[in-house]
Amino acid sequence: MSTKVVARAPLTFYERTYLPTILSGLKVTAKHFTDTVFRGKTVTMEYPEERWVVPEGYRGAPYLVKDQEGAIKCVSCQLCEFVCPPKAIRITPPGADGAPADRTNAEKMPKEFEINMLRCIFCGMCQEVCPEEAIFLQKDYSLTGESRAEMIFDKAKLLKLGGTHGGVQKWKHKLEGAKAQEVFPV
Amino acid sequence: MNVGLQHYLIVSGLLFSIGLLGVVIRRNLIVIFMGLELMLNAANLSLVAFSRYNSNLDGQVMVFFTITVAAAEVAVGLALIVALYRKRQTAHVEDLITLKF
Amino acid sequence: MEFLQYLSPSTQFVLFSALKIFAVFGVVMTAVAYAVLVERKVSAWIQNRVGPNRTAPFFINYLPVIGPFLVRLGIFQPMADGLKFLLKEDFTPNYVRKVYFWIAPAITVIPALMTVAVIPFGSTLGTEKMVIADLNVGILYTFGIVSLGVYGIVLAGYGSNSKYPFLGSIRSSAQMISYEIPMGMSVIPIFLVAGSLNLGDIIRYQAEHGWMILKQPVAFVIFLIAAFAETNRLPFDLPESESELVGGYHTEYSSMKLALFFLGEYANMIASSAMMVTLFCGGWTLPFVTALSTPSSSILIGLLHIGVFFAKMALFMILFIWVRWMLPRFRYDQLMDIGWRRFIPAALINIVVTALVVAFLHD
Amino acid sequence: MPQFTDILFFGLAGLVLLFGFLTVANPFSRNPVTSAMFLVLTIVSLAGLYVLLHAFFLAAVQVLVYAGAVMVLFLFVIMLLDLKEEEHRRLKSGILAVGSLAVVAFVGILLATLLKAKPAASAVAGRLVEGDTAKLGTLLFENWLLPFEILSVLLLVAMVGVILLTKKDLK
Repeated sequence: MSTKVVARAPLTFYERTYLPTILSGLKVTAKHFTDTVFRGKTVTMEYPEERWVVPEGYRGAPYLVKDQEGAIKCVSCQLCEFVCPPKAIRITPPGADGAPADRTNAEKMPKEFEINMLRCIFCGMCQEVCPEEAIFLQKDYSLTGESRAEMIFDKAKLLKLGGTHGGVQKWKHKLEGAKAQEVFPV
Repeated sequence: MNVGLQHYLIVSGLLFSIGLLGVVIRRNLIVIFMGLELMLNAANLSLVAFSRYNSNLDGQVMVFFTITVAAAEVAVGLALIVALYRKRQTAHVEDLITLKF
Repeated sequence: MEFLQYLSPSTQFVLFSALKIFAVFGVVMTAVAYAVLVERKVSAWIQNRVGPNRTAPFFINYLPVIGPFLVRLGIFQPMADGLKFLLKEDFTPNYVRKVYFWIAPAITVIPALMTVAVIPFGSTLGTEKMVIADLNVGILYTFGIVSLGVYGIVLAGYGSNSKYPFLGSIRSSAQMISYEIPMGMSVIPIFLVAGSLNLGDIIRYQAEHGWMILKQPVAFVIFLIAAFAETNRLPFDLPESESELVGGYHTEYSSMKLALFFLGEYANMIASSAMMVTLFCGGWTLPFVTALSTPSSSILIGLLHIGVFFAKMALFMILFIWVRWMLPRFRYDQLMDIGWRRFIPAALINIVVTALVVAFLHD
Repeated sequence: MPQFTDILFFGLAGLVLLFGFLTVANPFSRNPVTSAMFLVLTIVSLAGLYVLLHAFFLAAVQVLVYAGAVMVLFLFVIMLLDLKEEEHRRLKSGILAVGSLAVVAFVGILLATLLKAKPAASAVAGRLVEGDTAKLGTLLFENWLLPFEILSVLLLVAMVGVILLTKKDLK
């Protein structure tokens, strides 16, 4: 038997006058009213002044990061460009005679790195796939602009917004390990 | 020129004729009904005017009664029209030519 | 003010009437705008929110402390709201019946504003009575005009030519007609007691014999609840119940036409608040203070009377707004049940009892 | 110089007749709702004429009962019956001609009679009565008590009748 018959007690005369409901309604509303007006208990966050504390694991806009030494981590492998579901990332490799990477143990760095924030779906796949931990989803949440062109973030802007991100310095440790073994990998 | 009883009576008569015109030329039951209302109102106007110019409030009491009766009449009449419409899907006098339902 | 004495009485009458009409119109319009603000603020407070607190004209930055405080209260919000309504796109769907669609909002507003004409909002200012039209059948006039307010809503539903507005308008007009009857019946005992249909006389009676709310509590309760139903406020806002009828009769409206519906609703609230103050709460008088309960030729006292009236009216307005958050919406059958099977008999019994008491005391 | 009330009379009388005409024979629209709305306007203008005749109570009752209740009932029925067909039907010119002729003849007789009749000598300003609520009420409950009571029974009968008529099945 899955149904259950709920016994509904007939309302008393006092209840049928709607008075108890009205009074309890008055009590609840008056309590909230005094709480708000006299004790300043609001649930509202007044946005531009107060900012939301973003929880851990929030997936905001992906930005490029630098390592502790201020070098660009991205090595222009184009994995993120390849994996990006909405094709929001476009990487221009440096080419044969492009500028070399600005850190040791890296072959190259991207000549141009663009993310179209209007296409980006903040899925985090680029972060997942990046072998260099060079791109991270940050905690930005109010990403707006006045034109489409403005919303295509280029390398300089992405690096500026991304800041530095320590993380594991893969190649550095690899280098140290290799030096310790006296086998030079690269 | 002073407005007197005669002026009111002329207005009342003309209004009555307009109501009559509606009853005669329109074929929709509801509009015919509105014509009847106009005629009742015309009668009311002349009653009020008589009452005013003969210094006798009885005319106004009469109008009070007329308004009440008209309200009752409209309620019953419209109920009849609704009942008719349910049976025949029409409120047009030309479609109501049978003697029996 | 010397030149006023050289004018003929009829010219003076026209002049003063026009002045009063403009003043009352201006006050009602402003009151409507600020009633919307109060509604938003009180709603916000009851829901632990802040409410409108941003809108500010550019010059407010130059005021040191008071400026930000006023902005926080949202004093300038009504202007922004009004401007927004004026500037929004006025969209007319192509399937509507244009004429009715266009005149319906106007028809809603006009009766609401006309009812205010007979309400004595103060005693006298100088020698001038503070009422636009001191009619002998004041209350009957009000009920007559209020009953015309149904047309705006019926025509809005008919003119919109679509389902939800039509259902909303049918509900609303049935509701308004139903509640007019107990409303009209509830005030009859007051005339029995006061012995006049003139609102000024009723206030005078209350100044001498105490407020009607104490003598006729049943009538007051019926009138109050019927007023909620007449103005389509919660808990009786079935015509526009957004969860079932999308928006009722204003579904198809936008921009200034929608604003006119709101204006009509709030003007109706103001009119019924004023009516309740006049009929039940002594109008512009205050008990226990002789200076405030008798007309006087002093301008200051006259202004005080007007102030007292508006303060009482504001209390009723806040009640209207407060109840919106206190009670859930009634079902349609419950609404009709309360109107026809509770209030009409109650009002009838009240009339009979009052008539008996009055007749007994009279002899 | 005509008095202010006279100007009001002619204005209101003109409005009454114009709206009345548009109720029954609107050349632009044969929509019953339009007719009903013009009937409302006619009634309200008539209330204005009552005010000119100092019948304030009746003017208020006229607006309250006719415009406020009766006409809303009309509108309800029109809207619920869905009378779209009415707008497409053609008026038969024969009926139109004969009807108009009859009405014009009627108007002729009426006007001839009214213009011939001399208004009574009592119809002068000065002794005119006011349509005061208290006086009307006294009259209603003293001289006209029996018709008043009969009327209330009539209303009751009408109420019962209407409910019976509009019920879907009478079981």
